[in-house]
Amino acid sequence: MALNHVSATVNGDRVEFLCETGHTLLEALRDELRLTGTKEGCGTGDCGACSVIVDGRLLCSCLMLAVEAEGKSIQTIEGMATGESLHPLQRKFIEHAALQCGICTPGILIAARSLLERNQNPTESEVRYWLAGNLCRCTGYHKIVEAVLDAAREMRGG
Amino acid sequence: MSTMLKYQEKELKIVGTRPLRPDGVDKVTGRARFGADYNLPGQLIGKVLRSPHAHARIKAIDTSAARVLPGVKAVVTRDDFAEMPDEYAAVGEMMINFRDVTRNMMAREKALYDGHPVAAVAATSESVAREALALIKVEYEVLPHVIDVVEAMQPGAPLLHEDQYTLGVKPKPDHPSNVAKRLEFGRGDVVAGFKEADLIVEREFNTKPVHQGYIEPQACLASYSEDGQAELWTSTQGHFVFRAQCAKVLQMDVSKIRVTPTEIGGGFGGKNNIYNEALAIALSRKSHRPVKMVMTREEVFRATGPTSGANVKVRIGCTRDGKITAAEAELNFQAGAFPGSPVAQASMCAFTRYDLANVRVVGNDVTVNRPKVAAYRAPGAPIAVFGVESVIDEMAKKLGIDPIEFRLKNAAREGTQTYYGPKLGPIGYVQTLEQARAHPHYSAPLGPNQGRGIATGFWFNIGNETTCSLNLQEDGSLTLVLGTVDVAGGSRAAMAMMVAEELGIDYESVSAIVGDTSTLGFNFLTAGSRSTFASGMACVIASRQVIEKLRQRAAKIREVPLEAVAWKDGHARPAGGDVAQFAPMSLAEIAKMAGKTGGAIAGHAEINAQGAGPGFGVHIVDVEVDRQTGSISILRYTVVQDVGKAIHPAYVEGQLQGGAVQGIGWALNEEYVYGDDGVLQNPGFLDYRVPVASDVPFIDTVIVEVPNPNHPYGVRGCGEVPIIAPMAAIANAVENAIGLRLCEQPLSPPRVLKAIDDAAAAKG
Amino acid sequence: MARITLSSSLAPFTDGVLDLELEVGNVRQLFQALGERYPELRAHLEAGLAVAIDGEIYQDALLQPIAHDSDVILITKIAGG
Amino acid sequence: MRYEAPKTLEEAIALLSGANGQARVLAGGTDLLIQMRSGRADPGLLVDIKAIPEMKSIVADAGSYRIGAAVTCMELIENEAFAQGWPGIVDGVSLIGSIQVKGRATIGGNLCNASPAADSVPALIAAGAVVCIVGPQGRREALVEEFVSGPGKTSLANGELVASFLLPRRAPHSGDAYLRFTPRTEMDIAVVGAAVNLTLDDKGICSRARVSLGAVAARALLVPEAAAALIGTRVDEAALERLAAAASAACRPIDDKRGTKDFRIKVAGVMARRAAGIATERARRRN
Repeated sequence: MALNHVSATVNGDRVEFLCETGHTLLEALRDELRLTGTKEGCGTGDCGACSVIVDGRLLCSCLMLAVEAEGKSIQTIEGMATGESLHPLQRKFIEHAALQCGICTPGILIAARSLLERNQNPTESEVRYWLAGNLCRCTGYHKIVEAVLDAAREMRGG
Repeated sequence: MSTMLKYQEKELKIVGTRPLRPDGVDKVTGRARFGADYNLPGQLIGKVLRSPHAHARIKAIDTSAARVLPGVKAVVTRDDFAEMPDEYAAVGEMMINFRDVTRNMMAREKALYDGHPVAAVAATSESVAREALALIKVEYEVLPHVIDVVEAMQPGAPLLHEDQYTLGVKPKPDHPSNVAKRLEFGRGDVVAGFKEADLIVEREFNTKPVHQGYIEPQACLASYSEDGQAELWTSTQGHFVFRAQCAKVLQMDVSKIRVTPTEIGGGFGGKNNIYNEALAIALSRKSHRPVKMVMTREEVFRATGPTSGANVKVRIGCTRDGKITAAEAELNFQAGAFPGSPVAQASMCAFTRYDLANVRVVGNDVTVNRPKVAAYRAPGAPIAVFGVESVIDEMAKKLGIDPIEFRLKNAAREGTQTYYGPKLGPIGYVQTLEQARAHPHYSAPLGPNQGRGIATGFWFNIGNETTCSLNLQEDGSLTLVLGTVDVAGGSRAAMAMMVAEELGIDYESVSAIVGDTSTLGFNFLTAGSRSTFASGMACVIASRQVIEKLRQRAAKIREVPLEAVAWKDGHARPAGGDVAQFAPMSLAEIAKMAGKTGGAIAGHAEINAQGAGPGFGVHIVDVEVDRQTGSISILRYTVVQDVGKAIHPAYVEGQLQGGAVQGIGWALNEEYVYGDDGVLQNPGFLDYRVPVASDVPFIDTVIVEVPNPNHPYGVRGCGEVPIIAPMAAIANAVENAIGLRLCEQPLSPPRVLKAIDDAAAAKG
Repeated sequence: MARITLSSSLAPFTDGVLDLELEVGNVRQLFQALGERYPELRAHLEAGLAVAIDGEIYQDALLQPIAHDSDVILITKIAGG
Repeated sequence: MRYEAPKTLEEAIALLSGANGQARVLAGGTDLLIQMRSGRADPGLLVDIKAIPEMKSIVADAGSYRIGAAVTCMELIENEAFAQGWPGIVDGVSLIGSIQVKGRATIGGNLCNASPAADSVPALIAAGAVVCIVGPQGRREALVEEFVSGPGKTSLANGELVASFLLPRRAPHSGDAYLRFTPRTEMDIAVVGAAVNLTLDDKGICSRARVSLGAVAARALLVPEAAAALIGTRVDEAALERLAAAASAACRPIDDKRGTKDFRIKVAGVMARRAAGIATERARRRN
């Protein structure tokens, strides 16, 4: 089986990899690029653990083929912090105890970041509906929602 | 011998504060490594072939075509594993029937559920492994199956195990049965008790199996080397228990297997037992290559443990003024394909919130053609309590007594004799009820079609085998090596806090990690809400050993008698009084000199912790019912729970909130749906509906702290209790909203709407 | 002699006897004595019983002392999620 | 399996027709990838249509719209002018999975997957949308309600694909709405869906209406009897009552893991009635 050659940008870095046609972007990130921060919880787009941002669009990397990434710009959890400093969402998640086991955390952070890029001042309800595609089984969502609202507050400068 | 450390009230500097967890940064940056994140050079991918039938005799398995497929390096079936006798064998101190363990991991005579493993392959890629599975020919003789617990108990039901005779029935039955075991608990005379009753309420309840729903599927990586040693990385709640199970089924020495627990992406009881781990080691042994096995979500639902679905009958009698005179329950629990439902725990939890003179609980453990159940947060208790707290609520209403008042009239207190054994020690049940009653939520106004419900829960909490070591490093920082897996709750932080509190140093000076099986002696699972209690006790013991050594070292260095040295605020200081004065020494100063004054300083503990303190909780919930669709919305939710002592209050709140939302899912929408063919129809998160963020409100928490006298900081444990009350609390709230007592869960919209319509039709 | 109470779920294995008195020094001796007296009980003792000695529950604690005037209750072992 | 991403419709059709039925169109992939993963689909060729400009564009022309079939749900939701014109269609696409799924899932894919429960389809049917099909024989048009023939089945011939949807210009005082019932607030497949599109005259009397139901039969239904209950009325209680009865009567549902027949029949009426209420409100607010 001939493999496909793909060039893309991941977290600002140019990358190249080979993939089978049927391989998902998630498999390419985890198995080819060894970016294992993006998680697989279901493989069917129902849990959001594999959330990434592709050309500005939040999506499940398990529902996109790796070959489709050609020429695209991809952001994963590994690119969220800038050098020493965590993204405000990352910091607030730790401070608010918004993570327990942590398996859903990368996907939720990516999704929350995508929300705050569109809506700097979301309501509790907007946060809950935006994050409805990200399952968390540990926290009951309480502290996650608090952390997102608090991060938004800080990022607005309030 | 067992270990208990008594509670000492003292001024606290660190315990009770909210420092940041040591795994936090790794978890928000994607650096934390979970089961599927481990890889080894040359690794193969292992995959499992599963039975498509609910019940079938396996007449033959032909793997020849798969074996010769290029890229396939090993295939294993039942023939690769030794037969295990039908007897209980030790796993550490746990007793397990390995006849069942080995059969659940790989079917032998029969496939007993849709998804039961029948073969496994290791190949150079996942696609080759999948191709190989398709080439394995299994000859099945399909047998009649039974899914429902009540049907499975009937004479003439299809039998899963032809040699299974009900235990606990005398004389031994003539015929085999799906009822593996019958249990009975009780005290007093229920017949006489019911005669004294002015009001008797009797109801029958049914619940569906629900899955723990951890977001990380089971994942492991095994490497077997030619000298007979194996390494295993796996997502587990107990690496020592996994090691023991693998050693037994693979007939290896325990010491030859080294298990490293990865970060675990949720467990809730579902990662207490092996599934793929022994298969991965066996495949590695055969292929001479490391083998990685990661379950798909579908495999998780089809083949790993949900908890039991059940049929529950409850009958309670009380006097006109609300004093319970007798209580009775029958609990029929699905065990899945092998015996071992949590019916015993459910039986003991059913009524243990009340001070009852006359109680009788009968429990049946019933095998059915479903995956073998696994523990799920307070195993069994929510199911029994759904029935009991529903009936209690109905009685209070019939008598016109406030539901909290009714519970207070009958509440268990210190000294209450339980019907399963001990008298209760100091407990906080009454305090939680009183705080719930005083909470503004309890008296807030409600709108139309809205209702408020309450319910209460009890869990024993446990201790058991626990080890740890605490190493003072040469710069005065400390490494705490724990043997209990931090399953998510933040126990690494809690343990480090207790160590820092004991030593009088900063939290940041203590680095807590979980050691692999080669670094420490045996630890029981992180389960039963035991980790902060038992591991905390071990940490305190290790800390006090370190303090003792620090005092000794300081005494020698300062050339003063040992009794002249006290340990205070992280320093060896003069004990005061007439004994010798000397310049205090900090922990770091002693640590720096340790090498040249006798060697490194460390403490360790190997204990069997006892004295766990029972936990009690009260939940208040407001719901709104859409009468036209049967849809239930959760409007407001409050959890009040006695945790003994919250070492890290934010992480305790997280347990209370997470447990409550799992309970909400159980009550409203989660269920296993099987077709007539015995095949699971909803093995995915689309149709197995765990709550999403928009389904729930904020979960308010009230932490009550009635110290456990048998823990140095008063810890009881807190993880299990919060899942117990939601099912009943929500059912009670729905009753108050629409006047209908619903006894079947989940309270899914079709079921609720049918009840509303049936009631309307009955009224005419 | 210590007063021993068995959980009612064990009645089928002890010909209905649920209360007895035994002179035993610790949990292991208790299990041995019970196993000798009621052979059918042996499997259950091993498979998972805990004891409450004077109100305190002990699991997997074979060497836990039992005083001559102790109240001992045999109960089902508890695990959890 | 081969992957191609043609830049023109002609190339795409050539690839599809040359593949002897072994090809699948890849748009958002949110259904196809799941089918491939489970083994239900095993195509020899994937034709990714997202590089074809016509498939990705939203073109407004004097009040009418042409929507490319590979336009994603999020693109449609974020197009404010469209959302104002056809809020009911946006109701539908807003309910297709999570934000993540909506970022990929396309309006054409939602139709071509031919699920009876597809959330955008009842709203498109109620809107009177026309589907533009391109194939080796050229272009043809079909009404959305005629396009799906049964679960997983469409009227596409070999080599054909859905290129775009046409939405007519709206009359004044028109409004549409789509509501569905799911057990959870999000992330579910519709147990019942109902779309209502109506126009009021100057006096507030309903002059035109189309009602469509999803997940209550083998494919989404257009229910003229339900529409008839509204036409000529002020969409008052009595009319809504008749609408609900007609909607329930039109259902031909099955019992499955997501709901019972009885539940679907009853709730179809409830959803239709509530959707009609919203559509009427929207119509009243619009000039």
